[in-house]
Amino acid sequence: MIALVLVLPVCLGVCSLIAKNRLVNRIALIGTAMVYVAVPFAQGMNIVWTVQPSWLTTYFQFDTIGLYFFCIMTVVFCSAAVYSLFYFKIHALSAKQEALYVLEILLFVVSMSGVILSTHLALLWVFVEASTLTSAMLIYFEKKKSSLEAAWKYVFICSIGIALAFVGIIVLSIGSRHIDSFFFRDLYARATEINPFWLKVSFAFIFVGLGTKIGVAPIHAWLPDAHSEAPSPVSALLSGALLNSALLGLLRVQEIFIRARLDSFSNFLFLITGMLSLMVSAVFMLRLKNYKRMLAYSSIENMGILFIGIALGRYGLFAALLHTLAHSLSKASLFLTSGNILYFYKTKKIDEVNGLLKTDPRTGWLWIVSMLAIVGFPPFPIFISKFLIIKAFWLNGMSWLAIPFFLFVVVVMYGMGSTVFKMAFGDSPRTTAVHSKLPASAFVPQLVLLIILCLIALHMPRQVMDVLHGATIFFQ
Amino acid sequence: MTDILIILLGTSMLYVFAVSRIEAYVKTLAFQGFLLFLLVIIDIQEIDWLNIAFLSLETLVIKTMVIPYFLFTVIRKNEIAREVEPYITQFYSLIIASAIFIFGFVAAFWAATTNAGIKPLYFGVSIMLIVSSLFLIVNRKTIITHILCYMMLENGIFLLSLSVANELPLLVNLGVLLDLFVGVYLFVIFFNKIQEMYDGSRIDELTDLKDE
Amino acid sequence: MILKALLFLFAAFSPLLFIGFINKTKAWWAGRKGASVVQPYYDFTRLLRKGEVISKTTSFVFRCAPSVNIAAAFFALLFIPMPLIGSIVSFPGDVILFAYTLAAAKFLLVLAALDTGSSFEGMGASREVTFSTLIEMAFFIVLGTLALLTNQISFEAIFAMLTVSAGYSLLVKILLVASLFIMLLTEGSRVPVDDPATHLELTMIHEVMILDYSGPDLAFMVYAAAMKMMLIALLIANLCVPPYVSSITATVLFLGVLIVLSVAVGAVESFIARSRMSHVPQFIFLMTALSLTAFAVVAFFLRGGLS
Amino acid sequence: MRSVLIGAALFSLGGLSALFVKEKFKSILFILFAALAQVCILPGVIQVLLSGGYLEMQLSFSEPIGVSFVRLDPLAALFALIISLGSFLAAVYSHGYMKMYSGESAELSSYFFFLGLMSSSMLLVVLVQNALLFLIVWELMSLASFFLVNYEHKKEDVRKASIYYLVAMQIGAAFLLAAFGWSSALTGSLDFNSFQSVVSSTGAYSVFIFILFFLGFGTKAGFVPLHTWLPKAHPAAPTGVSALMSGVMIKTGIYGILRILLLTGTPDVRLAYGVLIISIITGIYGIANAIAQTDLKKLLAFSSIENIGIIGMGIGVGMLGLVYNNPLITSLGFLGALLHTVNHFIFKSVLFYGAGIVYSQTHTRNIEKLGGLNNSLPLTSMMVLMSSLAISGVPILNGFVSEFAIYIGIAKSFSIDSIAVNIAALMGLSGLALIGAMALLCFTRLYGICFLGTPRSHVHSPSEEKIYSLLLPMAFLVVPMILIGIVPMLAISLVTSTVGLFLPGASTIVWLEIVSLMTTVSTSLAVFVLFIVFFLAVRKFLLRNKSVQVFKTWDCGYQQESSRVQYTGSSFAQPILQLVAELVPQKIQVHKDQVLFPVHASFESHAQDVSERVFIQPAVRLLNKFLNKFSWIQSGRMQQYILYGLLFLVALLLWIWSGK
Repeated sequence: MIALVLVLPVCLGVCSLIAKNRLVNRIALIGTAMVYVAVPFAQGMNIVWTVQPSWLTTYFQFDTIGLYFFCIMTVVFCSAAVYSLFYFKIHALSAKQEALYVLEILLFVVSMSGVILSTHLALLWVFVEASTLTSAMLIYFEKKKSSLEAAWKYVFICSIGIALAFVGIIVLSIGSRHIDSFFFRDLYARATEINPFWLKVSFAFIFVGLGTKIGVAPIHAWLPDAHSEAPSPVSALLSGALLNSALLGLLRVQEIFIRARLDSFSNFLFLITGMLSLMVSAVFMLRLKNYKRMLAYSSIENMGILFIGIALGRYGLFAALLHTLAHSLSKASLFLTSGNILYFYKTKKIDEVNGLLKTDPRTGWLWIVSMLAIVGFPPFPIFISKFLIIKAFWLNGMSWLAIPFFLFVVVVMYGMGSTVFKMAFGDSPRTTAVHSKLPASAFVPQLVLLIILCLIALHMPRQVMDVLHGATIFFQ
Repeated sequence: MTDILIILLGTSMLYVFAVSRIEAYVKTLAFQGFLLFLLVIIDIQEIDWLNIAFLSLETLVIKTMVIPYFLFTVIRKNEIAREVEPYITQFYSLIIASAIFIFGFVAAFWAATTNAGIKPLYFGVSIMLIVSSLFLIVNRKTIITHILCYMMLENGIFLLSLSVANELPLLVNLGVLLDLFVGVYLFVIFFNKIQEMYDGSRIDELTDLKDE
Repeated sequence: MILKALLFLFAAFSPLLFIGFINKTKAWWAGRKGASVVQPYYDFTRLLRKGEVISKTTSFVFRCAPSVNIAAAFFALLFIPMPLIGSIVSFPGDVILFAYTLAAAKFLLVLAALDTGSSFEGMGASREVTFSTLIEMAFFIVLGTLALLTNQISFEAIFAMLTVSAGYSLLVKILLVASLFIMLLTEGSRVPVDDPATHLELTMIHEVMILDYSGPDLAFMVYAAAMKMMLIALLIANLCVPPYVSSITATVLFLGVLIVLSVAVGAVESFIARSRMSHVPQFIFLMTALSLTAFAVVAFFLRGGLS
Repeated sequence: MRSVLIGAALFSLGGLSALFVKEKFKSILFILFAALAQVCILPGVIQVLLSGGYLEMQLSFSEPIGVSFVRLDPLAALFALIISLGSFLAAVYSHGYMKMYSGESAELSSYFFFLGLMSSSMLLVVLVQNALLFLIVWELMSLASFFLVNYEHKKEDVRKASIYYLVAMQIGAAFLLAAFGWSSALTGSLDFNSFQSVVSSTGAYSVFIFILFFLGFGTKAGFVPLHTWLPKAHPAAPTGVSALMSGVMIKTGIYGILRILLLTGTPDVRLAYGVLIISIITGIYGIANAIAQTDLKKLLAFSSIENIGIIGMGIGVGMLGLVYNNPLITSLGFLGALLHTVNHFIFKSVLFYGAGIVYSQTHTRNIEKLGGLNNSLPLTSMMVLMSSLAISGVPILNGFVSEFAIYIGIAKSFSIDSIAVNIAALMGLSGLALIGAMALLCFTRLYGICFLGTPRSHVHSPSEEKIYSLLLPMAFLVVPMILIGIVPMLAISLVTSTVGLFLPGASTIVWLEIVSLMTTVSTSLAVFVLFIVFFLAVRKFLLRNKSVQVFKTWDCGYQQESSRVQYTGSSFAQPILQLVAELVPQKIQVHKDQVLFPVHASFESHAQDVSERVFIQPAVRLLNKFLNKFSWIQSGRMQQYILYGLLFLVALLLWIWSGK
């Protein structure tokens, strides 16, 4: 099963690179998407893939929270894959460029699933670093000056961060000399024996390292550049899946802390960074000129909300996991729709885009509805997770924190709302917008994502609920 | 014997602070790789010869020969000679470097007192290497210097892992080396692209993506 | 029952007599003989017999406003207690119905003024409405004071409870009489607020609103204005006349108070010059101040109240 | 209960089906669905209102919401009545009114879709008993009404107003989210009844939680400090929607406050005074600003704030009654509040529909340009006259009945012998009187300037007889206006069971007293009508053979005929505005070119919303200043970004080191 997930995409990517013809590229891309969709179902019916090298299962395993994050990544990857077909068409890429794009995306997805599956802390570090490297070329795919600068900053800052995380891992090994293994199950079992001082120092390093990858407040500066310069499907994957996989890494490390009953230290850390990210996103949401940067800042804000959720104990963790799912899907649909807008208006400037509903009603309404989803209006799950986090505030007795939380969330809502409505409404699209009809692949992925979101909000299917509860109880 | 090698490593870092020609940086990088190779060979504890062989291969071949040669060719192709004047002037950054060096020794003594079972001098010098390479990244302006300092950071981390001396499984070591190599390869690709687009490898021109 | 009807009719026809007395006192003070006291009745009947001239810009509002005004005046009269018979209709809350009926009349009066589309009528209407806003608030404070004093909210019950006694309740009565007297001057548009005998349209308030009326409509309007003044005079009279005094002397006293009031109004008109338009709100605030002090006296000193 | 839910669903179904139909049939289809919804909803509602019982149903949702009860008790039934009637009339009115926007079929379909969504979500708001589901439906209502307010998004100020509205609703929802979160955290369950223990006076934080609820629902209702969105949102919306918002949607805020009051039993005495004082301020502030407006719909929006103040006063008096457990005052207070909710729905909708007709005929809302519409729009002007009389509380019409109940409630509270209550009662009495008198001024100005006199500007107004779909809803509402005015018992019988909820033990003797009071009032009103008819007959008799000439108005012999001679709206309001200058500041812009003999000069005066200037703008300026201080974070220099991470790491290590 795991071999299927890790090895197959690499082979498909390589052979599409060799073949260099459009059909092979598409088969590789859609084929991997199909396989990734099949895996959770197979895992659900626990069909075990018989022939599998033993060391593979020791290092990679599906546990409940891993399955949850894997499903989110799969959904985002499928929508990005379908959208990429539209992306190939409008950018009229040559077969070679297409092949390169497919290879990089598949490697990127493999490295992310590696992070999700790995049960060894250092191996997890390796895959996080791999995901940075594979996504760097993707950001630079459009060969523009600004995307070069964004890619360079992304790669360098994240590599520095990840190096610091490796320092943290080594320091952790200092603290846990007698355990002498980095498998999570060993670390969890004997968490209390680890020397608390070295554990805290290692957590500080790992938190800063993985925090850089998640893009939380003091270490977020690369995120707006990287996510706004990447091609739309790639930035959807970046926001929807990459941030989550790094978050899963941090959650697994934080679990050691909970088992060692030191979680008051880590919760305080999560709380500060969460509030800082909210503040930063509120600061810049009001002064933005570029709508893709707006989406990036909204990712920072939602990661902030996630961190606050994690800091609020078991109830908050449930809200945070629900929020992860909601944020990934709505952010992916937002980035894909921004791709459409880019196709119509050829500009990322907010002032030069208006009357979107006139240009193409479908894109206009998708743009508005997915903004409503990300900001947290009712039919969408972020509203529910926000309510649960507020409730968690009171359960943990930190009610005074609700005031800044609400203040920043409303400021961000105002920033995004006024931008999106300024773009969507208004009468004359001044730019010579291209009036050709959009192919199905340009708006079907977003539609599917939004439908899944509504379904989750109003009537959560039982299986997803069990996975969610399993994920929180996993940490029990 | 190992202490001398480690002190040499520390002084090589000081040398990087002093000098401002880029070839000198690459030479020190190769020298550090070689020193690390010697340390690995001398400081054998475990029997697992496969791991040791891999580590020595890694330090000797990759860090001493392949990457420095690779960087040499790139520097020659783009005719970069000198480092640009950094934010904090050469003189003061040297003082800071020495302060970090002393801090490294203080950390070493402190590590000796705690019974965490780590080799004190290794620990002290590796901290010195990490902190000073981070300071260099923040302080210097050309991109190639950044790549080189990143490599020195990796050497520092390698030294820290040696100080703990509990062996990571082979698969993980392979992964770490692979990441390092691909990372440097990517940095150099980006470096060449920036050279073409920005005709001059000053890092502080790369500031048009901002929300001032 | 017939006595009630008889007395109601007498009260219904007395306002013009009230106006007559006022004009007589004004003339007497000015050293003129003045028209006879019954002169307003002659004018009223003369107007009833005349035809009408109606402006072409007006609508049905202009035509039905006078009838509603006079109807409201008569309807309001039902609630005021008379010496022998008490009030024709009384139920808890008739105080509010009394005030709001007069407000309804004023509503249509103002609309009729605006209907003619002339600047004088608009000016008069806006001034009338502004001053009535202030009067309304002060009048309700007076009613509040009475309600607090007697725990009753119908005129007949209130005045039945108001026994004469020295000390604070006398002070309260004096304050209430004074504030109602100011209300009398404002509602009846007498001198300090508005001069009924002026000829310059720009300075009128009440007279200018009925400028365009003629014939029976004008008669109704004049009669309604006089009746409104009479209503407030009756309230003051009720306040002054102690209810327990035997009925014959009560009626004589009652009429005496009414006559004294008309003489007072005439005197005020002869001695005091008309105040500037911007000073009129201060004059009306005087009423609010008086009624507030009355309320304070009752609330703090007469907490036991007379009830 | 099931039929009421189906009715609610029918509204949004109608909206949805309107998407797929040709433009001409969209409104007809929607009216059909709305009518069908009425058939489902009204019987159930009327039955609950008259019988006093309640219908209940259980809906089960996925985990976070859990099991939610949907209950139609008398309180919910009264508001459901207003909501369904209001939505149906809005549908009928939109059929005629939207002809103005014919042509953009996409816009129309989104209009009817969101109108259906808004109506059904409003209905669900009053039915749902689960906190999270309530919040979801509450936000859906704000969202749908946002898109309706944003309908004419071509205009810049409409877009700005709708964004302002959305943010205001979000702030209100934030308060509600906090309140519901807090109480469900304390009680552990999401059901309203479980909040009883938290919100009633025994609860530890009952006062704070009530204040949070009041702020949340007050934003939607429009109490003073939180009302600034109302005069911006209502004029921007198409008239059908602004009538629905003003008549019905702000009442959901009142519903929320009453629902929480129902749970609290006897509220804290300070809360009672607080609600009363805030309502008085709201009333006076609303009507003072209404007088200063020159835009027709802005004026009506401010008058909605004034009426919310009056409803709040009723609630305040009711709460005082509960505190001093005097059942008569309680029942009079809540009777007045609920009756005024119904009455306000009736006459405010008629006023907005009238304003819509005026706008559709003259395409301007500025009353300085209107005038003399009486002869071109006779039917509309008659109905607007009736509703202006009603809104200023003239006895024969329905406005008087609810204000009368509140007056009696206040007067009865004089019998409670505590100084504080007496002073509060006096403030209530004089406040209500002042509001009534200023309402008189405001609506004489509205009707006098717009409909009477001569037209002030060349305004083409073809005869309005043919727009029946606009006149029908107005006529439909004028009938109950007169009926409730003359025979108050009609409306009171509807409201008795709802008021009964608030009385601790439903004491019938109190009810008999109110019924007898109301019957005497109706008989005396009949006498008043008799008097009017008598004197009209006398007038006709006197003039039967006299000559009635028609000539021009008396103008001191000035021959030139001109409509500019007339008094304008702002000059009519100028004396009163001088008195309340601080409450309603006027921004005067005089433009005169600095030449010895200026040829062109212009004078412009706008009424400013003082609470916007005192509360909202400084807060926004402060927030912006604070946020802009941090803009250096994203400076573009990579070293700076890495430095952030390193400093953060060093700070963490130092903290751990000190913590060791």
